[in-house]
Amino acid sequence: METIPVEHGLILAGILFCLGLIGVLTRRNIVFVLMSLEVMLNASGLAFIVAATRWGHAEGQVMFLMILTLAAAEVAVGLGLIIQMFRRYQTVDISVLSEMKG
Amino acid sequence: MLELIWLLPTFPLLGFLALVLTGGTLPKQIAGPIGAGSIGLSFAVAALIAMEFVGSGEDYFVYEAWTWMSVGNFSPGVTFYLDGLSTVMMLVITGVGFLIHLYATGYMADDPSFARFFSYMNLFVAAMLMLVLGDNLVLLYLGWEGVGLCSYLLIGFWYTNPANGYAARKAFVVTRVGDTSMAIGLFLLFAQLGTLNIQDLMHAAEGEWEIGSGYAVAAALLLLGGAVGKSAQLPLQTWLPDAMAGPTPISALIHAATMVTAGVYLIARTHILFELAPSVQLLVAWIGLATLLISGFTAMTQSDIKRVLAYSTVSQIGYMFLGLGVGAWSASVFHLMTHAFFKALLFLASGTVILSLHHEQNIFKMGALRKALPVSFASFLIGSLALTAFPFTSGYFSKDEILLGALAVEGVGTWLWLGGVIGAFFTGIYTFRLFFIVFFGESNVEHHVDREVGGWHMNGPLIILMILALVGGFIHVPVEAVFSHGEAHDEHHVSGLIHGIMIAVPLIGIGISYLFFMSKTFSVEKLMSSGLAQSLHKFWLGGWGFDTLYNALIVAPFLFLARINRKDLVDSFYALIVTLSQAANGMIVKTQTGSLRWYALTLVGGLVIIVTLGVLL
Amino acid sequence: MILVTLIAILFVGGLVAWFSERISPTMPRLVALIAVTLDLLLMFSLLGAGDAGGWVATFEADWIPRFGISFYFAADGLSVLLLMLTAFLGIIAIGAAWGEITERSGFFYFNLLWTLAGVLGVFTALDLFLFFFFWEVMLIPMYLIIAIWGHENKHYAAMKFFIFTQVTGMLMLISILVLAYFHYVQKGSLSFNYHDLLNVSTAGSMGMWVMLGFFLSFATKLPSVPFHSWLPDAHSQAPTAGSVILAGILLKTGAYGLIRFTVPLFPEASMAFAPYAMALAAISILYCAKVAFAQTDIKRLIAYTSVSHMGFVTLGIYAWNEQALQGAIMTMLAHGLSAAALFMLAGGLQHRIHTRDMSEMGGFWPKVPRMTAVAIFFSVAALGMPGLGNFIGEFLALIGAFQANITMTVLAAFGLILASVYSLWVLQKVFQGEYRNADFDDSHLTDLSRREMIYFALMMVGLIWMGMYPQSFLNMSEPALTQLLTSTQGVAVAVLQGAL
Amino acid sequence: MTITAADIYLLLPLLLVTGTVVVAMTAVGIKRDYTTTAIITITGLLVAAIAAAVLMSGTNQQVTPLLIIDQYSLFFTVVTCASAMFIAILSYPYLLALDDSREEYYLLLGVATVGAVVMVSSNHFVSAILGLETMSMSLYGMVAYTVHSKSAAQHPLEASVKYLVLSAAASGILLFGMALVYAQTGTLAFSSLVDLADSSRGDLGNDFTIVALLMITAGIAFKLSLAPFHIWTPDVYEGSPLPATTYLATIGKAAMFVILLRFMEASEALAFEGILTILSLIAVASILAGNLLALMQQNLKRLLAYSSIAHMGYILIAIIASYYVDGRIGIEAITFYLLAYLIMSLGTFGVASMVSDSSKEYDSIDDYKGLFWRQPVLAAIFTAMMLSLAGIPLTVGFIGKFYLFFAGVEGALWMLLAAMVIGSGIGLYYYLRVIYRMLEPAPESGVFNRSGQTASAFGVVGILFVLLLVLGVYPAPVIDLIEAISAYI
Repeated sequence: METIPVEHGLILAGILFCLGLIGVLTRRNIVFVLMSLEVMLNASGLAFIVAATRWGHAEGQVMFLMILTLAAAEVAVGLGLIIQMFRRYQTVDISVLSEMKG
Repeated sequence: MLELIWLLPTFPLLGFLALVLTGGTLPKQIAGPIGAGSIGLSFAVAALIAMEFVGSGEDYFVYEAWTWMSVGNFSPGVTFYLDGLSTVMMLVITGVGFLIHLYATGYMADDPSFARFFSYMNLFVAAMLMLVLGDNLVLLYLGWEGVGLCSYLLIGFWYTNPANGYAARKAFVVTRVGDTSMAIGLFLLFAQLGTLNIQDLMHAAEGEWEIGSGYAVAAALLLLGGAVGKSAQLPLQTWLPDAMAGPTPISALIHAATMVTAGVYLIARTHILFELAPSVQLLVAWIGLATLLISGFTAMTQSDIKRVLAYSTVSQIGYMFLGLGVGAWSASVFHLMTHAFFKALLFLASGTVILSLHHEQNIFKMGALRKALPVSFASFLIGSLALTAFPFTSGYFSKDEILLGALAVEGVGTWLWLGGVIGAFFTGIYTFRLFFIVFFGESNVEHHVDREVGGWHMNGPLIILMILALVGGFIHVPVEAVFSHGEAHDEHHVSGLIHGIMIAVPLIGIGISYLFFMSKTFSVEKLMSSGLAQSLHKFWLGGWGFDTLYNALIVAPFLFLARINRKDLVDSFYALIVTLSQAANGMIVKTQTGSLRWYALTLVGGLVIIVTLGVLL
Repeated sequence: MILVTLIAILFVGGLVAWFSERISPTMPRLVALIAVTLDLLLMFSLLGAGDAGGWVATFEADWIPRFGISFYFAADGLSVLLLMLTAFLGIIAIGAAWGEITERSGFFYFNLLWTLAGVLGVFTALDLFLFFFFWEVMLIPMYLIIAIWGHENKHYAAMKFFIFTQVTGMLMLISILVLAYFHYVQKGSLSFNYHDLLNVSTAGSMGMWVMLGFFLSFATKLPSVPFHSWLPDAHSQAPTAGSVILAGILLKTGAYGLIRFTVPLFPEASMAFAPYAMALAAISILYCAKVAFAQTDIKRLIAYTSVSHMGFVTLGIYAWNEQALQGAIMTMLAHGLSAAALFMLAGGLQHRIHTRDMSEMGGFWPKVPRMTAVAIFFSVAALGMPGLGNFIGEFLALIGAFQANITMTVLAAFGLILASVYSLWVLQKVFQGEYRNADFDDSHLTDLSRREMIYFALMMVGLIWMGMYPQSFLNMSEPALTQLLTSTQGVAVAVLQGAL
Repeated sequence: MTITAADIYLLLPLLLVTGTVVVAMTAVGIKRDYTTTAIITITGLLVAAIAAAVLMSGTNQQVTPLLIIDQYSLFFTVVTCASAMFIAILSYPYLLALDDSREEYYLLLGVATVGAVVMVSSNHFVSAILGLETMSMSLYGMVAYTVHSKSAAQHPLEASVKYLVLSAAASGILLFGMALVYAQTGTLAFSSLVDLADSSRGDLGNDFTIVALLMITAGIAFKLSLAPFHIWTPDVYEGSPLPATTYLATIGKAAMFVILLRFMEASEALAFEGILTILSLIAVASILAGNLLALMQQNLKRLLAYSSIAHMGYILIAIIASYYVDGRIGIEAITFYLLAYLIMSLGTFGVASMVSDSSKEYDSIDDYKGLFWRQPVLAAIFTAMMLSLAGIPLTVGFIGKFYLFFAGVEGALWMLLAAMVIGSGIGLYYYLRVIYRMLEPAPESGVFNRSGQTASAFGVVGILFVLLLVLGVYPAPVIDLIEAISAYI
């Protein structure tokens, strides 16, 4: 049967990835920033799966699972920090975190 | 005996060391004898050596103390070379030198830095002897610079007055200009002929260069540069009148009798080289002529007794150069000697005058001093006669020979001779102008003269010099061997008319100055009334504006450059680098805004940039 | 071995001096004096004919075999002369610091000795890596001397000194590496050994660039216009002892580098470059003499005159014939003494009246007759009075240079005139004229002490010796120079024939 | 595939570090005691280091597809564990005063080291990411460690959030790049990307490869804080507690560089014109940006952050050179310089943390005014470290710079060398500024907190100082060792 060309999958992943990036750039709310990071990571996960299907390997999926755990861990640490941040500044706007410069 | 020649510079040197190492603290009773005695000793030695040498009939005698330095084929030694010329020079230096030292012990008696004075004087004599005895140009250069240094130290002897310091520096720097040209000459000679030993050099030059060859001309010109510097000839004559700032014995010793004649000695020493470059030799003559005329005019306008004598010195050395230029070598050397006698006499006498009048130097504040200052009067009379070449005084014979030598030159000879004669005419005028104004007429003395300073050690030298100035003309100068093949001409017939003119002209000069300054038949005021005369007078008084010229052309620009670049331009370039990097820092630090979103943006931006670049490349 | 000992003595002596401060604050200077004197005495054992190449002492041991780097020390007459100058001026410098340095004297003498050790290393290292190693090592303590014991503007001066020498030093390092790589390419093995590298062919444009790397570094240290501007600041800010070391010795390392490395290693490039180098020399002589004349800070003035005098050294080196080179070396030695003495005088004045501004001075002669006499002597020496060392050096340099390049020599000769201008100007400003009780407190304006007189007397004797019987020095450097000249003869001839 | 006993034996160092963490964790579980935890961690790291050193005799073996245990990786295992141990020792007094639970810090440090060990012995994307993220995760924690403390002087929160977000984004980019490479090559192990035309499926084109490689480069460049991805460095350095900064600046960088080196060598990425150019540009940019940023910086930690940017740029030159030269000189240069950089950074931060503690950090240059006269030994060490960073002889930094120059010369990379010279020239200025501060007369007030100056801390900086000098004066043995191990890359 007709398979989807690998390029398409990668392009899709690429678009997702860019969405994530844009999210990181544009969002002030740190929660959304974290979510955008998730998007980015999962986009690369998708890319791995697409690549894996190209070669008919399993490594890609392995990698994807790893990325999931990785993302989870990141969010865990991130949320911890967000709580601290909210405690201290009563806000989740990242622009308050700009005391160090120069 | 002859190999004791090394003693000559040694005695003064020891004297110098003795006086310096004691920190100039020696009392006069000791410093005086040391200072004058050391010169006396070397005069004694010089006399003995001279007798033996002349007696021996040898052409020359060489004594090598040690090899100074030996680098490849360049190995000048500390070697003394004795021949007729250096014999004359060493006798003049030690003899006249001794008299002047003796005189100075009296003249400087009241000066607090008595010992310092004599240490310089001794060092000077030592250096001067090195100059005339050195057998190679490097050793000669050593003496050459040494006398320059002492001249500097002595002109600036009374250092508290900045003017003296200025005069001293001027003297040193101006002569240094000449010295440098001479040094370059040395380099050229060595590069071309591979030695700096004077005799070898002359032979090599004769052997390798034909007459008028470019190298000969260049070398001769460069040496001439040194000579005009030291001997205060055009265009470097400006320093000598200012040099009168030093104590009068200095003017007598350094700036009349010895150092200033070093240029004459140099040219006479290297006369073969100059004969190989006839054009340069003729230039020497013209320089001498121009100098003697210009300074003659200037001398007529001066009012400072020592400046008058200074300009007359310049003009007399002009005669010597004229003589050298026309190849009357021995005549020049002869005049060098006689001039040493009578000019030393004049200076010392003026010293007495000045001291007696409590350091008054303006001749218009003198007058009618012949009674008050008999010794000075006598000295001045004899000295002035000799200076104006009054028949059968020493100056007469020497100047006569020079003028005859000039006349003997084909072509321009007559003109040179005529110039010389005119010079003699002015010599008569300015010399006796000085004489009459100082010793006759009514007295303009401000603080009255109690007694003439003197004592045997001041008057003794004066008397001896008077005798020499009178009969010095009969001394025979043993330099035939030196100039044997170089002598321009043998004594050929000269018409009596010529002789008559040469005798008459100075007398006319004297007569004119008598009418102006003695009998007041003519009045200077009337002469001065015309604007032209005044401007001329100003022009001559200022030494023909050479100082002004040099200030405008050289000194001022140098000072200007120095001033504008005190901060050192080059450094500002490095300062610029610093400023730039600080500016760059200031700009780039702005990127560290501290805002997370901006940081993220740079991250993404960077990615985009490198990816696009990478794909495009 | 002796060479290593010489250096080791200073390194160890430095440490001892540092810790001896705990015993008593006057201890360090004693230790330093002993160490340097010991070195000087040991050096007399180096006075000898030496082997065919003129090498009197060598020591070699592996260091970093991976790169063919070894501890290779050797000294020929040239080195020995400079070693002795170093030790001698080291003693003089200690003398200069004797009464002046009271704060943290232990650390001061530590730095002083380590600087000297570095210099000894520079003069004896024949492995280029080792040479560079010492070249840099001598800078740090010098930096510290200026930065800690300097005057009002010390930070700026020390920084400038360090950065100038460091940056150009890095360029030299790169050049050294390229040279070693040449050896690798041509001979199949890496080596930093001087004698090996002499056999490397460095003709061609690459050779020119590499040579420039060396030249730049040495010209900065020398210093030569336009890389000189660190010197006036360093000198005016450094303590007297620092200035003595700087002017007397450190500048000479640059000249030594040119003689020992730049020209022999890159004969073709150097011969091609010689006219420009000589032009730079002439410019240095004239330009810095002019700038010196304009200075009011006496130490700055002397600093600029140093640049001017070192110009004669460059001139002599690039003329590259026996007279010129001997002249360059004599100038190095003589200038070492005269400049050191002048800086000691300036330092002494500053120590007494706490100013370096000449416009505040004047008429000191009657107050300090001995100092005046000394000042006259050394100024006169500096302006090249025959009979003193400087004259021999400059005259030989010029007479040699004249055979190589007439124009530049004539230009340089004008430096003799300017030298007299500024030297006499200093005498006038400081000692002559009317003494006016100026803005500064002159209660400490006392004449030279006996101790000071001894140092100056030593230097005077040295200069007169060099001036009246230079043969004893010329003979020492002679074999080394013949060696160098023969090694580059082929090229020189080729150049004369216009082949290059 | 199975794991044999031999493999276990080879993995001993890694297992030891992991074991240390587990033991420490249990110990904390049983009874909270700061000192015990510290001692356990330190000894564990020491043992691991020794074990790795012992193993370092000619072993070169792929253990599972993920890890390569050869002398090179073992060498860096030793270095990593030793450095981690030093940091642990230095951290002890620093955290002593912390008004919060302190034991977990050592767990984080241990885990981070596990990650680092994995990184240095990885030649496979999975292990690379695994190690990298393990380290990063723990580092987030370490950076933010003092966040609860009322007295913490820094901005640990801001620092950690910035680090977390940006680092995660970078990891994303890195991962995506890896995915693309995987799509191209079909294997997750580091493997050549050159001449894929003949591979079974045909390749997706050069540009595809280049984009992939550049994304990986970008990701790694961020972790190494190379321009233009350097911008986070100063803030994170300044905000974190000193021990965390130290870890970040030393092990964090070194381990990452090993991965970069192995990847570049295996993938032959430099064969692509574009990559080569980009890397050169990055190197130059980092050198200039780093040094210029540091020029006027008054805060010591920020200054060191900037200087680290420059130093990473220097090392990058060697990577580029390794493409041009036929020998291994480039790799040797990188290895030696990394070692040198670890020594001097550890020393510098070590001294800094010895005069600081969690409540007050002396991170302004002015705080060091007169240190030389107050505490000569400490100041002498600090000076030596600064000079070494500036690359002055007698110090290891000089030999390192010599190595880099040599690699550059052999590769004839004149432009890059010029940049390095200029950079070092600027660098001198700010290093000397720090030294000069210490030389100035000591002010009356402001005596340092000496709680950090324990004997053990002095021991650590002392050892580093000795290493600095010994490797600076007689580096031959280490050079030979490095020459030997570099053969394994």
